[in-house]
Amino acid sequence: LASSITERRAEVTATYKQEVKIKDWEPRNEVWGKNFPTEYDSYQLNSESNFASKYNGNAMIDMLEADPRLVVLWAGYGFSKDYNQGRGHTYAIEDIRNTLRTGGPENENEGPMPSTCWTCKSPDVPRVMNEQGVKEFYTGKWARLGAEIVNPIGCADCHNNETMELQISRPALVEAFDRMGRDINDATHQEMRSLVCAQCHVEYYFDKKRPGAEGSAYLTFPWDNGMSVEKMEEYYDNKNFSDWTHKLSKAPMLKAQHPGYETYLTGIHAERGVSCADCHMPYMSEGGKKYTDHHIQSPLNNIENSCMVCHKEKTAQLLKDVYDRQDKVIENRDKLEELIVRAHVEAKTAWDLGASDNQMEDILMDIRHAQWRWDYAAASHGASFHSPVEISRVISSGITVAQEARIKLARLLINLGYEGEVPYPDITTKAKAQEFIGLPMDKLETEKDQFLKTLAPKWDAEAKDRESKMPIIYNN
Amino acid sequence: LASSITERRAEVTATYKQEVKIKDWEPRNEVWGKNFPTEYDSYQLNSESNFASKYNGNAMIDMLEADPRLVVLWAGYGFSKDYNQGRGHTYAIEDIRNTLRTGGPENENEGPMPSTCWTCKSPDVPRVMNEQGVKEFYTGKWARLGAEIVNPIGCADCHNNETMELQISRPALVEAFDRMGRDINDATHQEMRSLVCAQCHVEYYFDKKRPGAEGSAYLTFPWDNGMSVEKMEEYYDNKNFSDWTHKLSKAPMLKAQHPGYETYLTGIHAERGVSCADCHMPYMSEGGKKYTDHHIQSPLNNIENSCMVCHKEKTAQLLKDVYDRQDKVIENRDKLEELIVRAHVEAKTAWDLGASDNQMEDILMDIRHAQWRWDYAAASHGASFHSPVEISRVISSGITVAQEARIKLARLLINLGYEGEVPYPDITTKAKAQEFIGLPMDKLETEKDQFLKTLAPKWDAEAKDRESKMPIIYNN
Amino acid sequence: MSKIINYIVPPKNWQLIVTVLIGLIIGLFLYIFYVSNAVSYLSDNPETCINCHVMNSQYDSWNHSSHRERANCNDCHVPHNNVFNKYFFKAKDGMRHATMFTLRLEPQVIQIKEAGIEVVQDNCIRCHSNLITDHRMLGLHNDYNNFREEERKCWECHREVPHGRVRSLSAGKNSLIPDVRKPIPNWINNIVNKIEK
Ligand code: HEC
Ligand code: HEC
Ligand code: HEC
Ligand code: HEC
Ligand code: HEC
Ligand code: HEC
Ligand code: HEC
Ligand code: HEC
Ligand code: HEC
Ligand code: HEC
Ligand code: HEC
Ligand code: HEC
Ligand code: HEC
Ligand code: HEC
Ligand SMILES: [Ca+2]
Ligand SMILES: [Ca+2]
Repeated sequence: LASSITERRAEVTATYKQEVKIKDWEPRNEVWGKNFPTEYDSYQLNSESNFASKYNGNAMIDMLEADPRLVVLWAGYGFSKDYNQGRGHTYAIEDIRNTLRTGGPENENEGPMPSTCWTCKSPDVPRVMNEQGVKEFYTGKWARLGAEIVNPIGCADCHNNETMELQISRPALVEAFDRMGRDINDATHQEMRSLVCAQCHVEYYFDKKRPGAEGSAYLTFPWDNGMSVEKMEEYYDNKNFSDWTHKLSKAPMLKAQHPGYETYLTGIHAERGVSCADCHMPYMSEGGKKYTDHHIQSPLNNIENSCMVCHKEKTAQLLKDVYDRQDKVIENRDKLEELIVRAHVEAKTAWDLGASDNQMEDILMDIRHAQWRWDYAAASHGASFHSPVEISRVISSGITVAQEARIKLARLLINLGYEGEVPYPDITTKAKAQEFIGLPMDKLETEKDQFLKTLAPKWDAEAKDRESKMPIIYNN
Repeated sequence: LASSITERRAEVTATYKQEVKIKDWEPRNEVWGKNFPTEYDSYQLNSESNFASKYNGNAMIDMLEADPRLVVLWAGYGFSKDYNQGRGHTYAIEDIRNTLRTGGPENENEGPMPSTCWTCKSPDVPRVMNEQGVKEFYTGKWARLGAEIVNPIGCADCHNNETMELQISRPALVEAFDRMGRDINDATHQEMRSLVCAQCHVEYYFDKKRPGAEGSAYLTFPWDNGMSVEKMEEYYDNKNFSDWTHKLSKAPMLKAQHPGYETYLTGIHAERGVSCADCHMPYMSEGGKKYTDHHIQSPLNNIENSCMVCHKEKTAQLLKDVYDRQDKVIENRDKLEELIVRAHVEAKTAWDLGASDNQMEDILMDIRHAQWRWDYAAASHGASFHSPVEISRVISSGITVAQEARIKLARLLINLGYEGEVPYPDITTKAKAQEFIGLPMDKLETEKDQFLKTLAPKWDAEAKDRESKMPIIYNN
Repeated sequence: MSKIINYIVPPKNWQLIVTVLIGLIIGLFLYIFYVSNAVSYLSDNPETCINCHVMNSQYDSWNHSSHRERANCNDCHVPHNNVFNKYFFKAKDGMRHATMFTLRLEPQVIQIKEAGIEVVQDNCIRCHSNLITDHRMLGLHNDYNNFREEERKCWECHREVPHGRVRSLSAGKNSLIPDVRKPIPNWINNIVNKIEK
């Protein structure tokens, strides 16, 4: 029997020829797809954009419209201009071009964002990093690499082109592990099934003071002290780092960006060794063969293949389990959101009445910490299911701090002569909220239109030209 | 060896004889034990008092010593005098006699507590209820029934004496179901394995205005609107009910008492149909025969037989799972506790400075609601494991409300001329905390000693006499 | 040669006692073998496993699984790479189970051991290799399937296959377990009853 297996394997090696040879740094998903049509076909389904679950999904949803308080929380920062529900990997390029956050650059030296923004959007990234150097990749404006980076997230982001093994293609993850004294080479295969995602679904910041890389916006994961909300906060506090200064409260703010991997690690599924791929890329079968589903989406759109292999409950029950947890967690996250909006507005009132830096210092740090906690809970999109107990813990502590700020503000405001409660602003729609914080939306939209009509098509043309010179080598 | 095999085979098929006839209302556990020696032997182990887990267990622990803030939270209420870690069922009589909460009555018409306190402590209760009537049982002082109720919680509390089926022996549960439009007769066997516990491990209050039962302290479960923290709060608010008025803040307080069943229902294990008995009374086997472990204790003292029936993980991992959840939940519960202590002290300061009822009204309701939430989370002893997500939700909302009270207090205090923060009291020990709230501990302890030396022995003698006239009928 | 025989054969005056003793030992062994239905242990019939009531809950869960018609206990729990290994493993396991059962050492919740895990995993793959083998990947990279086949246990995902998730001597206590042959022959029963009366 044993020898029979070996024999069959040899046979197989002979029959299954690879249609094309995939070269190093090959960024084009359709080229890989020639060898792996099943996986590629399922990958193509990432372009579906019609599934909305209660809180997530791949439908296009304007999050600022759905919850205008976000505009106030992010006043003075790009996210207050535009923020949408994340969609499938195939939209990565389209969405980053479309978002008002990247502005309307007219040439490669313009625009609000650094080139680093491309890092998690495309398999062109490792290619360009290899060509230009890592530090160099992170230097300059976002528009600088527009013509280079055109293929949406795909095969080369996660796979070795020769063996198809999972592999890490982004330096930031390796560097972060290194600073924690760990080595990704020691990771088990099962861990790799989450670590490929941890290249992107993690909290990050742009280090502008990195020794040896001054002048760049060096992509860095703030994990040196640990991955908990407190440990990352400590990291940023120690570095005196802030992403921006809040437009109303003047607090030195932090933006938490999708700490998906960090929060997943604290949940029961990670504790039991379940990987991201187990739920988001379950096995499917076709022609009596199992393959990995490359339609990476909300598992709620595919409960049968994801959850039900491990859980025998009915689909409706499992859906209810997810929603129950999300509802319970998000109820208080919403409350915290409101409290922070109030704190920003109260702080602004205090400044307006002539508060001194000294009087405001503690209050602003409280606001910073409260919003960091809120964002850690909110931006880690799946986390109210991935790890509801930890996220609840984070939210509770956020509420405590937000309210401490407001207790101090209550005392301060009376001393400054303000009686009673500061009224809650009228921010019932996105438009009203953006007006409240003073954003010139028309201008932003015009610039973006302009960009999409002029510069973007140039990038595409240039890329098409470049790729036409990258041959596809067919095995005969 | 051979005979051992034969013997074991024989064991399995052996049928047992009923040694005695168990009469209706038989309260003596040792009598039942004659027919069911295996269950009785394990029941006897409830007298062990040496296991302490991180937060629970059966060891004797003075909770007020372990956490003196409790004294302040309960100022003006019995619990500030004395409160211990709950122990095994066999201690029920001993502990209720010993606690300073029941005082030192010198005769049947004295003492701080009503007779209703006995309801969940003994299988004598259904017997006496049957003899005297339910309303009558709930009428009068605790000392009135001292000689009647002497057997600790046992068989007749949960079993039918003829069929040994599980049955409900306490009217309060049936009445509560009735008011919710439900019928316990419809319960499945598996539900009964939790409902027998729900006779006692539930939130309750003494209704002194029950139509037709005026003058009694009628045991009532406040479930008419639902069992969630909000729904029970609504119930009490609508009734304008309060357990006591807080000694410092004068808030109209609620005491949550072990809503174990209510909170369990919101957790994943209940969702999956796991009953209390599955974890707290796992099957054991002796001599080839399965029996239900009647040593009802923390499952952490018996992980192999309880959790591992359903979970493959190692003992240490399962222990860690429990502690992880408890740690995360209790971290914020502790914070909430501190915030409420502060609120009480700040409210007292406001009164001292001449605050008006009108100014205090909202604040006191906030304090009431915050502490109700804290107690719901704390008193439901296992709940930070039974339902960590729901309990976290409750705690978050408690923090919000506690801090709202303190924001209002901050404004009020300044208006009353108080500058800065009200200092946190020195309550580092139980003694200091009890002094702070002005409790005459020496007097309470002397009275209790006196009671234990004089009245209690009389009860025992009287009971012995009564029971000696209750014959044990042996089957020949 | 005769020296050796001389060495073994006991002195004349001992011969009777030794013969009787040997007879007794052989007799007792056969008796135990019989009483414990050990013969059946050598077969592939699942009923042999519930010879011991401790295996009842596994029998029951298997009996309700899709594998009942396709795979018996030994298909999963005994190595199938060669005949020698099969019986060696069975004997080894059988001895331990029998000993533990008789000495009443069985835990309330029986857990499969490391060696048993590997055997079972190999057997899952043996039957399902077609489904889980990605030939295209093999062509590329010979070790690719290691993960699917070795590192990860199939029942990490297929948690219900075939025994369900609730495990204890008492799980499935109401199941219909075939009545294994009565272990105590009538003549022994008669003797015992006579002695009692
Ligand atoms: C470390 C990886 C990483 C970096 C760096 C990064 N992103 Fe993303 N981005 C992500 C991930 C992961 C998501 C999906 C989040 C989700 O839906 O949970 C995302 C989603 C988006 C989206 C779609 C959703 C939306 O917000 O409208 C846009 C647009 C986007 N990023 C733009 C940017 C810009 C602009 C920058 C630079 C400031 C940037 N990204 C930097 C990983 C990254
Ligand atoms: C976001 C990460 C990611 C991307 C992008 C990705 N893969 Fe995969 N791929 C995986 C994971 C995870 C597995 C499972 C690997 C394992 O467990 O051994 C996998 C497995 C595979 C396999 C092995 C066979 C199977 O189905 O299990 C093939 C072939 C494959 N991918 C092809 C592709 C192709 C072609 C693309 C581009 C269209 C692609 N992958 C894009 C993560 C990715
Ligand atoms: C190279 C960066 C990168 C990698 C690697 C990556 N992601 Fe993403 N992921 C993104 C970005 C960016 C988006 C948002 C795209 C958009 O909205 O335009 C996204 C979106 C998603 C979404 C939302 C899809 C939807 O339908 O709403 C899921 C789920 C997801 N990723 C899971 C994973 C998993 C699981 C892995 C690993 C197997 C992974 N991702 C690997 C960058 C990445
Ligand atoms: C990461 C989770 C995972 C692991 C590990 C896993 N499987 Fe599966 N298996 C699945 C999923 C998901 C399906 C369903 C695929 C479908 O129906 O499209 C499946 C389907 C199957 C089926 C077909 C079931 C049917 O109803 O037709 C068999 C047989 C199977 N697996 C056997 C195995 C064996 C044998 C192993 C170990 C070598 C294994 N599986 C390991 C997830 C897993
Ligand atoms: C590869 C196996 C696997 C997959 C896939 C999986 N789970 Fe789980 N799930 C587990 C394990 C293991 C536990 C831990 C409980 C245990 O030990 O039985 C668990 C626990 C849970 C719990 C209880 C934890 C809590 O927060 O209360 C829920 C609910 C749950 N899973 C739902 C889901 C849903 C919904 C999906 C699909 C999106 C899913 N699971 C996918 C294996 C899995
Ligand atoms: C046990 C199953 C499970 C595991 C493991 C898991 N997820 Fe999820 N994930 C879910 C569920 C369920 C949701 C909620 C989907 C929804 O609300 O529609 C979700 C949501 C998400 C979302 C938002 C999806 C959307 O539609 O916008 C992202 C992104 C995500 N997960 C990424 C990850 C990453 C990265 C990992 C590993 C680090 C991971 N997940 C591990 C089950 C899982
Ligand atoms: C509805 C049932 C019920 C009623 C009525 C009841 N108890 Fe209890 N009592 C319990 C339960 C259940 C516990 C165990 C709580 C735990 O450990 O989780 C307990 C524990 C105790 C303990 C041991 C722990 C400690 O607090 O020191 C004492 C003493 C006690 N109760 C006294 C009383 C008194 C006095 C009253 C009347 C005011 C009373 N009980 C009314 C159910 C009840
Ligand atoms: C008649 C009332 C009553 C019933 C019925 C009852 N309990 Fe209790 N239970 C109590 C009281 C009172 C205590 C505290 C005794 C003490 O501390 O003196 C207690 C204590 C406990 C403890 C703590 C033991 C320890 O070691 O700390 C557990 C666990 C417990 N009960 C579980 C259960 C379960 C499970 C059931 C149902 C199968 C149940 N109880 C039924 C009244 C009851
Ligand atoms: C706090 C509740 C409670 C008390 C007190 C209690 N039992 Fe039980 N008993 C149970 C539960 C629950 C079962 C399991 C019933 C089932 O699932 O059918 C049980 C089962 C039994 C059985 C059936 C056989 C078995 O072991 O499963 C017997 C006999 C029994 N109990 C005897 C007693 C005796 C004798 C006492 C007093 C010493 C007693 N019980 C006290 C709750 C209790
Ligand atoms: C009768 C079966 C049974 C028993 C006994 C049992 N569990 Fe569970 N447990 C489950 C089920 C079912 C789930 C839900 C997840 C799933 O579907 O796998 C679960 C979920 C869990 C989870 C994940 C939920 C969460 O809060 O994240 C943990 C942890 C857990 N159990 C620990 C324990 C511990 C510790 C014990 C013993 C005190 C125990 N279980 C006893 C069946 C059981
Ligand atoms: C899934 C298993 C499980 C179920 C179901 C369960 N419990 Fe628990 N229970 C636990 C664990 C684990 C603890 C924590 C013990 C510790 O911290 O030492 C606990 C703690 C307790 C405690 C405090 C024990 C102590 O040592 O003081 C009581 C009382 C209790 N549970 C009663 C109940 C009741 C009543 C029910 C049903 C309404 C129930 N439990 C259902 C597992 C369970
Ligand atoms: C003589 C009684 C008896 C018979 C017959 C028996 N078993 Fe067991 N078995 C036991 C006992 C006792 C244990 C627990 C031993 C332990 O925990 O180490 C056990 C444990 C096991 C285990 C888990 C432990 C391990 O070794 O991995 C497996 C698998 C198993 N038996 C399979 C079988 C199969 C298959 C058969 C039929 C061919 C069988 N048993 C027949 C008594 C028996
Ligand atoms: C389809 C394959 C398969 C068949 C057929 C099968 N088993 Fe198993 N058996 C398993 C697997 C897989 C495990 C490990 C289960 C686990 O760890 O959850 C196991 C575990 C066990 C255990 C150890 C208990 C445990 O949960 O770890 C015993 C005992 C056992 N089997 C006995 C039997 C008996 C007796 C039969 C026949 C009536 C049988 N098995 C048929 C696959 C099988
Ligand atoms: C003797 C061959 C054999 C062995 C060994 C075997 N299987 Fe199967 N298995 C089958 C056959 C044949 C079917 C199809 C049964 C049917 O459709 O009725 C099947 C069906 C399945 C299914 C789909 C049906 C279901 O019950 O979910 C899964 C999953 C599966 N097997 C997993 C496993 C795992 C895991 C193991 C090892 C623990 C295993 N098998 C061992 C032959 C086997
Ligand atoms: Ca999405
Ligand atoms: Ca206890």
